[in-house]
Amino acid sequence: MTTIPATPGPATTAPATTDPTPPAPRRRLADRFAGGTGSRWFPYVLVFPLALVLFGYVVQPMFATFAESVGVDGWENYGTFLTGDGVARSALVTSLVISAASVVLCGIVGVAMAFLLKRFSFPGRRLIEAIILVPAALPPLIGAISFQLLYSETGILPRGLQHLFGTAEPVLPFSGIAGVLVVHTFTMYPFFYLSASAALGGMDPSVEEAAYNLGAGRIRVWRTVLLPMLTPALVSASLLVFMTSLASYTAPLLFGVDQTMTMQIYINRTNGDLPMASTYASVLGVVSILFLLGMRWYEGRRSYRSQSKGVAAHRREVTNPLGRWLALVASLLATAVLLAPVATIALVAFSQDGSWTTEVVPAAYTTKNFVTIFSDPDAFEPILNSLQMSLIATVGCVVFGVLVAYAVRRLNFRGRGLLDVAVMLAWALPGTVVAINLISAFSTGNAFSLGQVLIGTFWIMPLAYFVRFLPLVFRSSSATLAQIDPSLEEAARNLGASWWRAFGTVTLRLMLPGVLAGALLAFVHGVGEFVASVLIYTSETAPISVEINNRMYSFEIGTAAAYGMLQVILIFVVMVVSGRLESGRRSTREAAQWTA
Amino acid sequence: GGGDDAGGSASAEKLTIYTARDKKVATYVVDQFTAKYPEYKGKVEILNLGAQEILERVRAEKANPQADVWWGGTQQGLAAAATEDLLAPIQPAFAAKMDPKYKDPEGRWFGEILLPEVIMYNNKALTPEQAPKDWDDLIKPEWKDKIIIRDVAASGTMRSIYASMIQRLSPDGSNPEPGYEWLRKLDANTGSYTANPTDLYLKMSRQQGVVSAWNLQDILLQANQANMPFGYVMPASGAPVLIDGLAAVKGGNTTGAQKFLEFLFDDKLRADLAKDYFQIPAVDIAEKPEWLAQLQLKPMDVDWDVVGKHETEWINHWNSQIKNKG
Amino acid sequence: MIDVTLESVSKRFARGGDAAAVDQVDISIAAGEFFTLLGPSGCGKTTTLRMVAGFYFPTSGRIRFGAEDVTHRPPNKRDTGMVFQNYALFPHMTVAQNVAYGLKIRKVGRAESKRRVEEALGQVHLAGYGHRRIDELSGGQQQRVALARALVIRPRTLLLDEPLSNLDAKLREETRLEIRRIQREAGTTSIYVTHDQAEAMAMSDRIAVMQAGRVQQIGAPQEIYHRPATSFVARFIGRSNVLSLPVVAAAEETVTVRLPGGAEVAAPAPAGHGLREGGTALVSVRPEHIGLTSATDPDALPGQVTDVEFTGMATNLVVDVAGEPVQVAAIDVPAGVAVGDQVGLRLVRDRMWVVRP
Amino acid sequence: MIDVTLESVSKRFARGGDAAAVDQVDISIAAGEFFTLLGPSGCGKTTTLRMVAGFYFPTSGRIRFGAEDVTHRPPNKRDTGMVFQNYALFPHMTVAQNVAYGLKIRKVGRAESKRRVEEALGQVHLAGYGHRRIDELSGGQQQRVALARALVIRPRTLLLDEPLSNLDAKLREETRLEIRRIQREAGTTSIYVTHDQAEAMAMSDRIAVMQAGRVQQIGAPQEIYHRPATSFVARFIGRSNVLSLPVVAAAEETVTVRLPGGAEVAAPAPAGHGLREGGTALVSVRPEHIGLTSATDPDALPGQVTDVEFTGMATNLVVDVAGEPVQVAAIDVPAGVAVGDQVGLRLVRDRMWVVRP
Ligand SMILES: Nc1ncnc2c1ncn2[C@@H]1O[C@H](COP(=O)(O)OP(=O)(O)OP(=O)(O)O)[C@@H](O)[C@H]1O
Ligand SMILES: Nc1ncnc2c1ncn2[C@@H]1O[C@H](COP(=O)(O)OP(=O)(O)OP(=O)(O)O)[C@@H](O)[C@H]1O
Ligand SMILES: [Mg+2]
Ligand SMILES: [Mg+2]
Repeated sequence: MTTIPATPGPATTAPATTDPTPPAPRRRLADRFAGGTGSRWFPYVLVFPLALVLFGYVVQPMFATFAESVGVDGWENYGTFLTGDGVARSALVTSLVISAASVVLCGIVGVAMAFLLKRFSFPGRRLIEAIILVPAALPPLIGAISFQLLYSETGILPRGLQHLFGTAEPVLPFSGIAGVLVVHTFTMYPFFYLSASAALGGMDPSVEEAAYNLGAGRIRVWRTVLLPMLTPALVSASLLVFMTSLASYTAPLLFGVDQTMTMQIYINRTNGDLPMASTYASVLGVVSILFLLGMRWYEGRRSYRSQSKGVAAHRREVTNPLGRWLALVASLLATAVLLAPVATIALVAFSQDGSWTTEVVPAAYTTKNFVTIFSDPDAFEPILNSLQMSLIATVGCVVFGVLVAYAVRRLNFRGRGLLDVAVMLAWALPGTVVAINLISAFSTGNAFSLGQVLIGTFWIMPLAYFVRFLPLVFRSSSATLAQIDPSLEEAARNLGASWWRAFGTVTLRLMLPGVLAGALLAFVHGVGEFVASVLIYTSETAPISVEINNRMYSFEIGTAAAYGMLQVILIFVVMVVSGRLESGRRSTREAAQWTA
Repeated sequence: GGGDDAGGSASAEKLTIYTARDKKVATYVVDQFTAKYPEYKGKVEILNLGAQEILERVRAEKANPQADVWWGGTQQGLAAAATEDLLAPIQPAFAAKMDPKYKDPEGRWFGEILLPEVIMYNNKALTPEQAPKDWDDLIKPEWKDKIIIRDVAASGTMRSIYASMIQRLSPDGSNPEPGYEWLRKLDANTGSYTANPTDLYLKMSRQQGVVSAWNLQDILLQANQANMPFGYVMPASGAPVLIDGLAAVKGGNTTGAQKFLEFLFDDKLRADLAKDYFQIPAVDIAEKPEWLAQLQLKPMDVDWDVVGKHETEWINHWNSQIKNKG
Repeated sequence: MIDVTLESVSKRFARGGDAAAVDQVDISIAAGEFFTLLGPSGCGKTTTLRMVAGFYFPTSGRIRFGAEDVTHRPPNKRDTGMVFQNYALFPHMTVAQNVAYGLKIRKVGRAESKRRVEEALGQVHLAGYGHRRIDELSGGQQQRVALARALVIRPRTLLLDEPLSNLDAKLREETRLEIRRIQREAGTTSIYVTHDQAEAMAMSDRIAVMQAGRVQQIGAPQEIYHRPATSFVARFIGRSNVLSLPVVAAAEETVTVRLPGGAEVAAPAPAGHGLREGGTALVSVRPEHIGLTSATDPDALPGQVTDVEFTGMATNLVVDVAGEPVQVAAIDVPAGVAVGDQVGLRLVRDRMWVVRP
Repeated sequence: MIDVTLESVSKRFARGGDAAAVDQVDISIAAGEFFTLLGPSGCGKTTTLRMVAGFYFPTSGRIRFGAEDVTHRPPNKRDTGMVFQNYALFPHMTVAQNVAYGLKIRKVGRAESKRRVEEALGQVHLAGYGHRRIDELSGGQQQRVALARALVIRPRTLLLDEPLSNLDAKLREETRLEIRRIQREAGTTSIYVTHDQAEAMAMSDRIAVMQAGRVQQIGAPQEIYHRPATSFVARFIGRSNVLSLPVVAAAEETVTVRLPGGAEVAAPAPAGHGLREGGTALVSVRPEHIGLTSATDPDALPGQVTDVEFTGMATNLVVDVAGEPVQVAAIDVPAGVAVGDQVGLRLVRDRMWVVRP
């Protein structure tokens, strides 16, 4: 037994320090990679394939787009964004205003819903949980139309109120930007709802108790503790909503707000002014990146993971019966509002063509539209196609999204921020741009496509969905990961688990709510995807959205609505199943504990 | 898909068609086609896309074209594609009897149908007598907020109508001001712009507005097949007539494409399409259906070259300076 | 004046098995009193504290602050400052923000707040750590932040759930004195949970000893130590040898028992002990009240050393007396006493005490 | 045989201020040794342990297991079982699943695994809690699960970061013995972090005392207690009075100093103490090596009692001797000694020890 001299003086400086770089024992290569997170190479091994994909299909085409925008007229196009009088600037401003307002509105609605459903237990809670994603599942065109049928000047609600109050004009019609915001709020609040509810479930409840104990009232606790603790989730949702709104096309189109970035891109393409369209697309990308960087900074200032010792239970108990009733009333209202667009679509699907003009509700009904679909042997194919392709894409998104989220949050390597930006860029760019990039990449075999020509094959579609919807899984996984104490993974490693095993059995398991939320979003969006699909689908891979669109353009609204109904039902089934999957048992119990 | 006919000859049988035609029309035509040429049975693939999407797609696929036939596109779109060297020149039999102004001189695209742009009105809300009679009636104060317009910038149809209105007042296109003034008044009367045709039909039928400008074929289709309460007026000063055309895509199965295009101009088929789908063919046909025979088409004299040169500028100006300003 | 009252409070958990986590607990705590809950791990201390703080509602029973029934009052209306056993720090705030949180809610001015936060951090020896993030602190430092956060608001009632468990002896002692000082100055009623019995003894006005959800004894430290009510308390507080001895004679406040060696001793006993001649008494003797003599001492219990443990101040021995292990704490052990040696034990008679089972 | 070696290991945190959290630490631990890290809160104990476990890489220096350099070896290849200071229990698993996790990874058969899990839970007194969810346990119970999880895999090296801090004295003692037994049986090298000095004294083969990231002294418990190297160690281990006294004469292993009363004493000193006549020696005397006599005793230091604290076994007094507070721990205090009384103190001369500053 040696006793090391206790004096840490210079005299006893160990000889080892004279050789600061001892000959590193040659480690086997396999060792290095097996080294997991410990290995310096590990992060690169993990993210390299993805970085390649992203670079090939998102970053590099983005640069190409940018190059195109400055190719002909130099920087002149960008000048129009700075000078006050052009459409460009007002389009940018309008887009920004709409996006910011959408973020705020969706945040309020989504977080409120999450709070209601995760913190209270009341009759019908499970049902609402199942229909909560339905608005996001509305097919874009039909969805927007159903909102018009509901809330516009000629909509059911304003006309109904008009009849009710006997006023001369329809009551409370939505139009213009207000209309766009209504649609955005309806269709995008699930981003907030899903991520906030995943985060609420993963939060350390004792932190909340501490705030109450220090005298904070409920609202104050929300403002100063819960919301800040939900920051990663809120940031994730804000990013998604902001970028979606920025790239939103149908809603501004339908409500006639044409001074938006996406409308201008479309118009300029129609004009044949490709450089200008590219300029808009580039500005869109830049704005998104700036927003992303801002959010990253904001989030990175603080830590959100529990520092508590041990595991605290969800223990707060609410006995206030008033709260229960309020929750019930609020939820009934929410159900009505949530289901209204679907009901409208159902109404359309079951109404006879031309039988619904100035009436509040249609005058004549028929099942003809459904008969048409079910009697056509090929009619089911789009549905199956969509299911299959989104499923494949979702699986890919989950595998990659989770790993990249892990890499960006937990590993230290060069280019972490770039990777984050690259992933999100795919979400910020209009779908058309992504699709066109993919076509150019895969219509001939090149390095990025590994020499494969994918255009005209089945695989281009799932690939496009994958690239487009990866950010959804990535973001929400990343948000839940921010809450998880890394020492749990360390404990698993310490008990002998390899990185993969520790990741699978502990980290991933704890991330699951967020991953599932992202996967659901990806799947739902995959089923509804249109803008990219329409450019790359083949007759065998026509998705449901293309089918709906074709029916819409040939003004078979009824049939289109019937398809829309089927799509909604499909999503509904998926929601119910996944609700069961996501240990519905647990969430119910948690909520139940709150109301004990 | 048509992915492996890149070489052109290897699988000459396969035929991929990008069409902006209604799915029913496309299916009907292709069924007739394969009935006549059984060797194509199961070899024809149709993709339904918007005209703009076809252009985008053909452009993006330039390196490895997937399509053989481009069926349904505006004159402008086809011309642009021709300039970008995306289309294959062909010399089909019907080219000879076609009016030169309906086709590309080099045979890279051909007009298929004519789309007269007329005044549409809701015939439940207005009697034929009450409906406006000419373009200039539209800017009268009595129609304030009663007009609905399919949003212009994104619609080929509407762009052409609006550009014609300007060119009408300035034949050489040098002074668009009177046209702008006219459109400003129209804008003042316009209650709302709609996002797409469906939206237009819905709003018209629900009487959010009662008058619009739209193409004749769709008005007739909606009225006759979808029970929509629509009627039309042939403007006294004439209707701008658009050409909707087709082409063979360069690098595709040109032989098959030519065969298909030839078939499209089959006299019997044209007559059927005219009867059932209210199409006005770009070539003369023997058997005209009743509506076509009765149609007193009065084409407006539009110089499409002038329009083509200025359209972007004019529409951009309208979009940024006139729209929604009244 | 009674400040906090628990009236036969019970708490059962849905999935806590058959037993109640807290079972019919009756406690009254005087205003300004420093009251300690002591008991083995899992006996219900935290649960009790959490009911006082308002995070659990009792399954039955009531809780009063003064005369007011607060059983169902929300936690933020109770003005209690709690140090959570698991700290429950706000991870998204810096150390200073954590400590300032309660002050902000109490609308204390900026300057005043800053001053008090700095003072509180100084009290827990964390001056200069104000700007740190919580995850950049060591475990003990985190615990001290939790303590500072509760102390700084000067609440009406302090609830301290093992607030010093992760501190070293030195710091623990200092902090303990600091807590006591602050508590005395403000006259704050305090309920303290600790596992350190010396700490409990040193700090508390009164102690409640709990076991399996039930209160075994409530009393001043000396009383609990010297006159434990039950053998559990005797064994749990400090260490004690509880010997089962035949009763030779029983008086009002003494019970005479026969020791294994044959000698008879009159051990003090609580009034109403209910023992009779011929019965068996449980007699508690503390290890430090047993002297070590030679094996040949006729007055001593003879035994054999089975374990020797050096603890710094004293040496702990386990001596086997007629098959029963007896613990002895000797300050100055004759050098060379080792496992296997024969020794004699002398019990300090008036420090013996008869306990209930 | 040396099993774990830290060779001038340092660790700096990016945002940890100027000072290194661990600073040039050199430690060698023999195979099967029970080695304890002792030191004030925030001195770098956890950081050291985490480097051994492989969660931090040292900023400089190397770590060896036996002859192998493991400085950068991934944690799962180190076969260490760690009890985390914050437990780090898997919240999604039951108690039994938590404990079984390491066994599953080691591919231990189902039956065997079940047996061992039950055994381990028994060892930490949690038999029957296997099916519980972690959040349904009390703080101390969670800590015991963390302990069981590390013990059950019988690792090559045990790293215990305050594994008993939330347990009551009784249970702590039992568990401590249990750990020692398991550790001895398997010959597991163990590194133990504790704040409880009595525990450290009782359990450890050797102790390293750390302060502010540096090792102050490494040695056997008795050595550290009786012959502390520095005044920090003297004061930190147990309690000690470190008196600054003028040196009257200095020999190889004794230093004669003058007490405040005027008496001169020869205090034992470490070799190479480097003190000269006329200098000032720091002399450490433990409170329990000071006897309490009457104020009139001519051999005693006269002083005034300023504090009396009852701790169960002993009574702690603070006596003011010529302006300096001297701590005294007396086992049997003459009844009635109270604050303000004049008393005399007698130092046990051969228990004095000269220390470095
Ligand atoms: N992530 C970090 N960033 C910056 N400083 C840190 C970080 N982790 C620990 N420190 C600092 O390093 C020092 C040593 O921390 P360590 O956790 O090793 O202390 P410890 O000896 O285990 O203390 P305790 O007994 O309180 O647990 C402390 O001063 C702490 O504030
Ligand atoms: N949410 C819960 N569900 C079920 N049982 C629980 C729950 N919380 C605590 N218990 C049980 O109730 C008992 C009392 O728990 P409590 O936390 O009050 O113990 P404690 O005295 O604070 O223990 P410790 O000293 O270990 O912290 C324990 O046996 C514990 O297992
Ligand atoms: Mg507890
Ligand atoms: Mg520590």
